[in-house]
Amino acid sequence: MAIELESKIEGLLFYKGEDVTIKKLAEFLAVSEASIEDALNKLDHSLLARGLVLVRKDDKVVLGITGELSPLIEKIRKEEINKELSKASLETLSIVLYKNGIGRSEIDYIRGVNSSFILRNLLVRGLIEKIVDSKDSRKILYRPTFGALSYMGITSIKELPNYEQVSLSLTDVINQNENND
Amino acid sequence: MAIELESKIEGLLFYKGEDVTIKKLAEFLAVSEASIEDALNKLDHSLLARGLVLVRKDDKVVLGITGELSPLIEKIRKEEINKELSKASLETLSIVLYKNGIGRSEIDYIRGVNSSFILRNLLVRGLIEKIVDSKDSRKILYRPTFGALSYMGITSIKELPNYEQVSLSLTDVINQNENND
Amino acid sequence: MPEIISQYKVKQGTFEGPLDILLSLIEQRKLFVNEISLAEVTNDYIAYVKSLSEENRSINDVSYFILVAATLILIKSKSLLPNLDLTIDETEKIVDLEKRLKIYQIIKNASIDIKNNFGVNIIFTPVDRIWSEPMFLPDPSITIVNVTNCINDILKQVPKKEAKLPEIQIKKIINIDQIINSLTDRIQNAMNISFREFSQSHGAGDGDEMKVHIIVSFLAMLELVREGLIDVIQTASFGDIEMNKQVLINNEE
Repeated sequence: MAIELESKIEGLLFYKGEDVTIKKLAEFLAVSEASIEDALNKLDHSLLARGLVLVRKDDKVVLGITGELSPLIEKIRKEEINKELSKASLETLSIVLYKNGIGRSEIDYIRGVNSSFILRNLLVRGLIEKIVDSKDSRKILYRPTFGALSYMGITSIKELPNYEQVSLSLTDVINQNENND
Repeated sequence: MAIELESKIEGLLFYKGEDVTIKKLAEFLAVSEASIEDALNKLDHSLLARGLVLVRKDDKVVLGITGELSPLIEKIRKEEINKELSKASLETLSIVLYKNGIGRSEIDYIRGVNSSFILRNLLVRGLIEKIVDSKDSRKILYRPTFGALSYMGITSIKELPNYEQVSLSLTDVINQNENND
Repeated sequence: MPEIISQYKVKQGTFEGPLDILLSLIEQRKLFVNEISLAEVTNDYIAYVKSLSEENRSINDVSYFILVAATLILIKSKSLLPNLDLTIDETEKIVDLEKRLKIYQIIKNASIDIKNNFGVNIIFTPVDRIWSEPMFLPDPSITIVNVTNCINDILKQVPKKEAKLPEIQIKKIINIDQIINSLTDRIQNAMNISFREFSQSHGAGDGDEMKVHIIVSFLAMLELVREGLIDVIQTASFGDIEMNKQVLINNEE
């Protein structure tokens, strides 16, 4: 009996221990990206109530240990975990989480202060990462990392508290002004 | 809903990635060894037709990848070996070379990004190694391997150009960070 | 109408920025974010900014607070002087501040949930896990030259301590108290003085400096209005604000 695609993905992600792009998975397993997507959904389902979870973000996936085991893992971990978030970090991280891809000037605009120091801090902590804006290659955007999702104990951005509602109201407010112009 | 014992074991073994004794598992999970044995049987069963397998040897267990995936894993491994060193890896290696015995958070601060995966990559490639901080046993420090030094044609880091001066500047940067906290 | 001493004291503790304090002042009053509530909190906001410049807070920070104060003063002036004509630019600034505050409010509320969940149930990935023994895999890029270039680039990019000099220069420009004193003197000497004339008489140089100057003068003027020292009269024909020594000084406090 040939092993199912989702089990192959599981083994592969288990081996890697870090995030892998869907594209790379398709390449390794010599199947289409659509088949990978399909198999990932199956894997996600088969991991329910198990010790492992599939975390997905943008075009990448990673296998992690379910958040319910967090206290146990923390106990056996050697390095200490920094759970502190200053007010400024919390504010900035929230903006990056709910906007998922936002430039520094927009962050400064929302916060009303310069955020470069805080952004660097969040980068160093591995909670956010820089990407190049697909619409403008000169522009740098910030988005949350897998680390940020991990700390929140969620497997996708959509699981953020009140994600839909917060995104909608943000869009509403932003558009509201444009209509006024 | 409480998570089942076998799922806890699965998560724990996934995190460790090395063999763990039944005794140690019982200790971590605060249950009897008999319960562990029982849960291992269940886990073994639930892993059927999956990408992972439970390997038992004497009084130890380890979570591994099913043998059917060996050709795939071999392929990935080969690719990893042939992969050239990224700019970020070289950057990180340079820091470890010039600041012999440096912690991850210090490297992160100097680079302005999180370096966890890069450090892992350098460890796997045998270019750096971990040591325990003599001042704080909870802290892990990184230093270059002899292999890395001899590959560069030197026998001691002191032979690196401007070693003293650069090392001092790096120390300055790190201290500055600590003062900011 | 004399201003009532505010019952809404700014809570102790640092605010992350002008929007943070502004929102907190509005929420203390259980108001919605709009022009009316903004006008209502203007005095408390300015009192807070004044206390900031007295503290040893980075002038860079304070300048952000002052920029928002300028817009607030526009809003407040509009509510005090209904026939005050605002330029398109000024109107846009008011709309914009309202919008920013609304966005900030959404984020602020969402961030409470983020805080409560952060680090509670962490999904760990086995970053520390390494399969098999390390295999020595060097790379041709590992050379003394490359490593040296790398470390030099890194040292260049490392964040430097903030330069102190420019801050001192800005400090001179935006000391609110100084301007209040000077304004008081001017009023005592002359019965009438136009705001525009006043703000120009400080002889600020380039455009940016000028802007900060006008803001601060405006702030100072508003402060004096609040303290009942002067009247603010809008003369429609000039579109400027005239300041007179108040005829009846009814309140010594």
